[in-house]
Amino acid sequence: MKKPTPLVDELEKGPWPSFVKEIKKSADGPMASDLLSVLERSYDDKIGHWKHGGLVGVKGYGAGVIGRYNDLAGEFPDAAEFHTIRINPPAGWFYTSDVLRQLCDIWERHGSGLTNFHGATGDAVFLGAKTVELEPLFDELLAAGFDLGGSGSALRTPSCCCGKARCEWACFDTMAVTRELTHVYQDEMHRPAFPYKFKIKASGCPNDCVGAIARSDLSIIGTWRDDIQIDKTGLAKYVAEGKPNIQRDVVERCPTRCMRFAKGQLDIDNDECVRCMHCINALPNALAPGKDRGAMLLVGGKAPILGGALLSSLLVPFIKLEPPYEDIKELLVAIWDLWSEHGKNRERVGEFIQRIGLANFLEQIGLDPQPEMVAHPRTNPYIALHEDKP
Amino acid sequence: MKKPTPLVDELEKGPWPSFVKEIKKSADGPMASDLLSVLERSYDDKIGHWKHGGLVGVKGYGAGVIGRYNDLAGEFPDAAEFHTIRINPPAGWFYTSDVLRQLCDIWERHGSGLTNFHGATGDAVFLGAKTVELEPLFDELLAAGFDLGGSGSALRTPSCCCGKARCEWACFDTMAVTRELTHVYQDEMHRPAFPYKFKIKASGCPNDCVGAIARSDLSIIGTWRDDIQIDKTGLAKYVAEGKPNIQRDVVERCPTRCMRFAKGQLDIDNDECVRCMHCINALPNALAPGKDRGAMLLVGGKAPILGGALLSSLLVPFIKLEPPYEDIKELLVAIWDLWSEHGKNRERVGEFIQRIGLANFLEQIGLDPQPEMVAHPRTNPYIALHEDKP
Amino acid sequence: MPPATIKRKTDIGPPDYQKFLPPIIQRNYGKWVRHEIPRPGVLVHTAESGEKLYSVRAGSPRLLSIKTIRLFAALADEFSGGCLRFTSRNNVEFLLADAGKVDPLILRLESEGYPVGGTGPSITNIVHTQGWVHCHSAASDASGVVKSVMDELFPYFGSMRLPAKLRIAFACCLNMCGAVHCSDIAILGLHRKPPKINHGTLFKTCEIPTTVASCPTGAVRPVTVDGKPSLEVIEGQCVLCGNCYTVCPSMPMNDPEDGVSIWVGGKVSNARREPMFSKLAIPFLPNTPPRWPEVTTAVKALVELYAAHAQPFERMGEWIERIGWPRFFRLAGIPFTRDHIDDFTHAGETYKRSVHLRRSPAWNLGG
Amino acid sequence: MPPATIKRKTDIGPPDYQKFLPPIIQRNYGKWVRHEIPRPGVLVHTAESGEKLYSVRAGSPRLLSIKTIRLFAALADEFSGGCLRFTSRNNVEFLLADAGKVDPLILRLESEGYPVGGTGPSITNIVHTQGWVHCHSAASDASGVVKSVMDELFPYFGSMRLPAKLRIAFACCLNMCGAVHCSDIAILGLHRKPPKINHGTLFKTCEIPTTVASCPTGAVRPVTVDGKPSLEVIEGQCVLCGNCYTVCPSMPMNDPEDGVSIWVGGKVSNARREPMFSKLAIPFLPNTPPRWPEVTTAVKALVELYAAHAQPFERMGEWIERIGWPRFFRLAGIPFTRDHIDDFTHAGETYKRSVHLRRSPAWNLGG
Ligand code: SRM
Ligand code: SRM
Ligand code: SRM
Ligand code: SRM
Ligand code: SF4
Ligand code: SF4
Ligand code: SF4
Ligand code: SF4
Ligand code: SF4
Ligand code: SF4
Ligand code: SF4
Ligand code: SF4
Repeated sequence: MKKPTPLVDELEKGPWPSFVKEIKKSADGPMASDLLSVLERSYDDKIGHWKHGGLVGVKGYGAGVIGRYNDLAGEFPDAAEFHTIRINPPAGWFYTSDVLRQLCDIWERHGSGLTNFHGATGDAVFLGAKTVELEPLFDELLAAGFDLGGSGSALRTPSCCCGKARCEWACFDTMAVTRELTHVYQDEMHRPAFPYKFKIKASGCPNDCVGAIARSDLSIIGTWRDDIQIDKTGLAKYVAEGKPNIQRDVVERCPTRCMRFAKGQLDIDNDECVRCMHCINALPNALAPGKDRGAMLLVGGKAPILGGALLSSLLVPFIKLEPPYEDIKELLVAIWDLWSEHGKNRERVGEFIQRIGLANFLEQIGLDPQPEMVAHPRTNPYIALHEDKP
Repeated sequence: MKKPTPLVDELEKGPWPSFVKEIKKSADGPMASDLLSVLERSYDDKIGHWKHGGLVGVKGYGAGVIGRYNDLAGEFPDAAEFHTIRINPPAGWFYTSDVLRQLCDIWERHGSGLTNFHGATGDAVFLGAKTVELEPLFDELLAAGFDLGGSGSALRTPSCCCGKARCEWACFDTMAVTRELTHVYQDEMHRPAFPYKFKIKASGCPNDCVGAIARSDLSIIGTWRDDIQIDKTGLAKYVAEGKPNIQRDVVERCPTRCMRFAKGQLDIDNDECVRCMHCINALPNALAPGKDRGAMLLVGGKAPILGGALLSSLLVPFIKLEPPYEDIKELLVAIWDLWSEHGKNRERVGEFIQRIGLANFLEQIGLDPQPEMVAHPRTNPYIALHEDKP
Repeated sequence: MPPATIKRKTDIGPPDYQKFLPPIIQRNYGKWVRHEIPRPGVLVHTAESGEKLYSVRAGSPRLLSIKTIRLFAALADEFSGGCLRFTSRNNVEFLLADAGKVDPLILRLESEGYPVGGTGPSITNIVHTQGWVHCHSAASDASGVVKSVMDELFPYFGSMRLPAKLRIAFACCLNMCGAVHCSDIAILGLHRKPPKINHGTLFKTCEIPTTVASCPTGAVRPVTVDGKPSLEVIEGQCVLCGNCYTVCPSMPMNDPEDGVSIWVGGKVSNARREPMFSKLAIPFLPNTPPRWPEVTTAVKALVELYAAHAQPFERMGEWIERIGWPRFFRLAGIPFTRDHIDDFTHAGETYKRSVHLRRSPAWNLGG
Repeated sequence: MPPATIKRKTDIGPPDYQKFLPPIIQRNYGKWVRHEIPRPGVLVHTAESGEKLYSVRAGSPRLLSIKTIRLFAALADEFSGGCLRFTSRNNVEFLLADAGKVDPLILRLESEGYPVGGTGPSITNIVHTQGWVHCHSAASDASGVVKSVMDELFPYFGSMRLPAKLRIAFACCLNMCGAVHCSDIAILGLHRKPPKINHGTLFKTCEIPTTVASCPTGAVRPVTVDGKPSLEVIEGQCVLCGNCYTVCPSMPMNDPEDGVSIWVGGKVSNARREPMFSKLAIPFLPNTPPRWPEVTTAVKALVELYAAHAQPFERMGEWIERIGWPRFFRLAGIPFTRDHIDDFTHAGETYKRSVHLRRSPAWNLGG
């Protein structure tokens, strides 16, 4: 290690796993070592020392690499270039030890040895490559069967919950859809041609374990349309145990109060149920989503920049979502075409919809307005004329 | 009657009292008669025949008269000028037969004989005066002890529910406050000097029987801050009658579910109660607002023009509202001063507050921010710097 | 106008209400303890003193001839010691100290054509505006629609069988003088043609900057026509609000194709649910004087639907929120169109931003 | 870069996840019927077939050295047939078919410094971002704050005693890469100085129109400085969002007086209450590396307050909505300031527009 790092060293202490220890583990290489020194400087002067990235990338791609330079290059030359590589992970973030080791070996050869498993979008992130290493690194990744994720004004790496792989509540095959959409739209991911970024996230049920509604432009969230399944044996066990308190914790917390619990029997008025998952969550061994499963599609979720954060809003109240997923692909392409043509620079699709109006958006992508798409109809009387009007 | 009016005559039929009959009652005079003909024309051609008012009024006043001319003046000369006189009514709209007759006699001498009891703002409205009649009419009104209400960019006739005169739930003296504010601010009412209209409405309790929250710039709404009063005898009677169903209709409809009903006893957790009035409404002979009564002040209610309708928003969570009402007067003047100086032309105070921001508004009128003033704190992270900040 | 010669005393303000209160109210002011509604249209308030005040509420068309007012005065003299009042919804209330006079008064009122009712879970008078009777801005007639609707809903005025109060309001243009925006059912006049500009008079009658500023969507732009300043309207941007016309008489909007829209689920009171705005149910119905059958039919159907489905104490909007808007539209048989989707300033706040939905037969892609 | 000579096959996409699934998952894919959480950090999923999958979840700093990843790989070989995954909150999960290996794995993980937990009503890993470790935009460090907070909240990771899940997120600037906007507790880096403009480089490095358009409040205006195009910032209008800096490197914002803010009550899941945004609790706390004591103290206090007051299954935001924001502020002892009142585009929608309020000691005019 080049210099003492007393401030960041403080963060080696304490029970939670330490990122400083992680950096130090890789600090036998010069890049991680310089990174630590840069960080120590930031802890000292309370300021970040990274600069905007320039145009770096791999041949043929406009995305997948985030250029990053340091403003203390003179002092810490091995942190001067510290680019990020976004690697598209297997859907659901499942790995084998072998493939992980393969990735580690590649990264040992070409970079700092530091990673993020995973980035907030869901990529496997290699943190700290020099420009000169990018091409050889990418060649090795391809050879190992990996490709880059998205960055810039492109489709970003779609991600999903573990779904049918590990969860009894998955209402559609999150991993299969995610894989399919990722593969079909490689070009949209690697060669930015959109007005701004576009994210897809898929959660198998309304618990939304990937936060799709809050942070994806297309949010695919599982649901069902028949009755909640009740397993009487499972229920009887809960009743016997007295935990949870079914009346107080389940029935009275149902947002529509559509359940009745009496004499150890649970009656659900499934027509009133808004399929929020609460009762199922609370009584996982007694209740389960219905059997006629599928998903809802919502659009427009995003962080605050520029017009304020948005949750995705409902577009399709139910879709079976079965291979070859033509319906969702058609919809995606219709959205992208419209937004690409009319969206402003750096305007997310959610903001675009708000600007042109949901009704116009629907008309353009060929969906009929449905009352499910709004929390409530308009309250203001400013009803414009339009062509299909008497 | 000059011409047949077959279309409007249809509206003499039917059980609900007929405005056509009313017009005809006064149609022995030429003005009402011509009005009916004009209306028949509108029913025929489905178009109104009134034009904007010009500058008509009484000497020394800029308000109280709405000029109105008809575009069929040639055909119906006695409806050519048909101005409205807005007369400030006694608070709570209480009259004696004598004073009503006095008003009728004056109006018989100077106008069409048609009225609105009352206008939507609350004025007693004389409908249909010629310009030449305005001054003598006004003289007679003054002599009878009546004055004009507001119009234009002025304080409008304040109005209120019958309050303590006839309602056990009145938490402050709506009629006294209304009378006091009306008297003190005669100048603000009669000589428009505001950016736009300003309305005051006072309801004695959260039932808001004058719709203050929806249609006044300053909404005064009664409330209390001790415990809801329970009359055990009254309650026992409801329990005995079994109507209403106390558990279902009262307890389960309480927005905070802060009541428990068991063994004929009703327990209210008054710290959780949001004082919505529902339980009191449902059990009027058993429950009543507490004894420590006062009001909340809210600002900014209005119809849609220009930026969309607004409900008033909370400004003062509790005020005792006792004579001489100096606190509310100081607040009103502070609001008017600020808005008059910085409000745009035709910008209601509710829109003004939204434009400059509630926090700035509070600072300028000298109120501290309180969490009661918002439904929830901000969700967007766009926090500007300002002077009183570290 | 000749200059006034006598200096008159102005700004006297309204007369003191105290002079007009019946003695029983003067004695018991602020001391009422409870009330009952023994029959539709009659309120009995009991004071601490044990005295009882009987209020008899009669429907009024609001547009009153002085002859009718004199009739009310005469009835007041006969039955209520000359004391009466009007309500915030323009009904007339006779204030009686004598229980024995209640029924005779009701008989007289009804025989004169002024029905008694409007209390409790009923439909009371429709708050409304001027319409073709008096306003330049009206896209429909107020009194005519109100009369037609109330004739149709008449049984609900004189009974108390609804789940809760049902408040109807009418406004003849988007200025919403009736403040219809928070009504269980609101009927709102709508212009359906953009303003027609009279370039010949505009420069004399209108302030260009004020008129430009009056447009909520920026559809009004200054132009020069025949060398004179005037305005133009970008029609695709016009939402037909009429505000330019309010400030500029040379931009009239009245048209035989104007009509009305129906809005539902608003409320003002804080009882149970917080106050809420009415929402669009039916975007357009034509003006069909004298009896507007499309409107009366639509309103009646909404009232009946509400009466059939809502639970006790549930206002229209509370009921709809409970069952959800999709089901409301299906039950009401009202097609959901692009007009129902808000597209004004805060439109995005009205989009459905969760998956909390009741299941529906209508669910499939594009369906 | 030398021209690539061999034509490589690109756009191959990610590897097929199926190759990496443990055999027990391959056999039971889509056929799980229930799960249990026998102890913190362990999930047991049972399939229709009766087979049981044991998932052991260990906390991860997310920023991992390849040495640690190799360690995980080795542990996976030893305990879970080489199979593991990462969660949506960056924990690592070992997927075991053999119940007997669960406890030994936990022992090993914890002895290596990777604690097991984060399931059920607990505090799991803090979703976070790059901070001073890697991003030019950071107003605070991500990893340092997260490590300090998790050290403080450590007992909540390994236990399941909270009323419900409590999700914490950190983002180092308003871009909110951590998507903190829907978290029970969100920690958000804030710049506190308007951008400093480098007129010498701006004309070379930035597109003027793009930068002007990037400002949500229109505070960025074109100017000419020394004959060269540049920009100025109207400081009174700047809300310090950093968006101009994102598109224009010549407008840096990093400053030693930057700090963090704390937000509460957001959620993503649709369980019970619809998803909701986090709301501002504490507008500003200073950057105090290496351990940010003000932040850890504030977050811990919020967690404890929630733990003490919320009912079972109630998320932070559901609890606050139940008791009302005024009481939350009083209980938390956080002063309510002008910063808490929204002043952005839809600010008016956040004002209190009803009289539904719980009583409070703080009620009087101006009080
Ligand atoms: C690496 C990552 C954070 C992390 O530590 O995990 C990241 C890092 C950056 N994000 Fe992000 N974002 C990352 C996930 C997100 C997310 C979360 C998500 O995708 O679920 C969001 C919020 C969701 C959303 O997209 O709305 C997010 C919202 C932003 C924004 C604001 C976008 C908006 O519309 O509000 C920006 C600003 C921009 O695009 O100019 C941004 C910009 C950036 C940039 C490129 C900074 C910039 O302006 O150039 C950051 C590069 C940092 C660096 O040096 O490494 N990043 N960014 C995440 C991507 C890793 C991955 O690929 O897996
Ligand atoms: C007479 C009355 C309707 C009625 O039939 O009762 C009325 C009639 C007019 N109103 Fe009104 N308003 C009347 C109560 C209201 C109310 C209700 C209230 O005050 O509680 C409102 C909604 C509440 C509010 O103020 O927001 C109301 C909101 C408007 C507006 C829209 C204001 C806004 O900010 O959205 C306008 C347009 C304007 O001011 O330019 C307007 C304008 C008008 C004008 C002056 C038309 C104009 O643009 O020149 C109308 C004159 C009609 C006529 O020829 O007689 N009137 N107006 C009401 C006054 C009688 C009275 O003094 O008692
Ligand atoms: C006379 C009047 C006040 C006045 O000074 O003129 C009045 C008088 C009473 N109101 Fe009211 N309200 C009057 C207009 C209103 C309005 C305003 C409006 O409709 O424009 C409202 C708000 C309506 C809304 O929310 O949209 C109103 C909402 C209430 C409520 C709350 C109802 C609810 O459940 O939402 C109650 C409580 C109740 O009835 O249970 C109430 C209760 C009462 C009581 C019982 C109060 C009392 O103890 O005296 C009075 C008799 C009610 C009845 O008729 O059933 N009053 N009341 C108004 C009569 C209007 C009419 O002629 O029909
Ligand atoms: C593994 C993971 C999905 C993945 O593919 O990676 C996952 C897995 C499970 N989630 Fe989740 N959730 C996971 C992230 C999330 C997220 C996303 C997030 O936090 O960023 C959410 C939304 C949180 C929010 O609302 O802000 C989430 C909201 C839920 C809920 C709803 C909780 C609620 O009451 O609001 C449940 C139901 C429950 O736990 O009762 C749930 C339930 C579950 C179950 C029980 C589902 C099952 O039957 O397997 C799994 C174990 C839960 C546990 O740990 O207690 N999962 N879960 C994620 C683990 C993250 C971690 O490492 O801690
Ligand atoms: S989102 Fe639903 S299906 Fe997916 S892991 Fe979470 S609980 Fe299971
Ligand atoms: S899923 Fe939600 S809405 Fe449906 S019954 Fe269960 S708790 Fe109620
Ligand atoms: S607002 Fe309250 S006090 Fe006034 S009349 Fe209505 S119920 Fe009575
Ligand atoms: S006034 Fe409303 S909130 Fe208070 S106890 Fe009664 S019903 Fe509940
Ligand atoms: S609503 Fe419009 S048309 Fe009707 S009276 Fe008011 S301003 Fe005139
Ligand atoms: S009617 Fe309204 S929207 Fe249309 S031009 Fe006039 S002001 Fe603008
Ligand atoms: S939140 Fe801001 S500072 Fe942090 S990684 Fe994202 S863009 Fe960079
Ligand atoms: S920091 Fe944000 S608000 Fe300030 S000038 Fe830059 S873009 Fe505008």
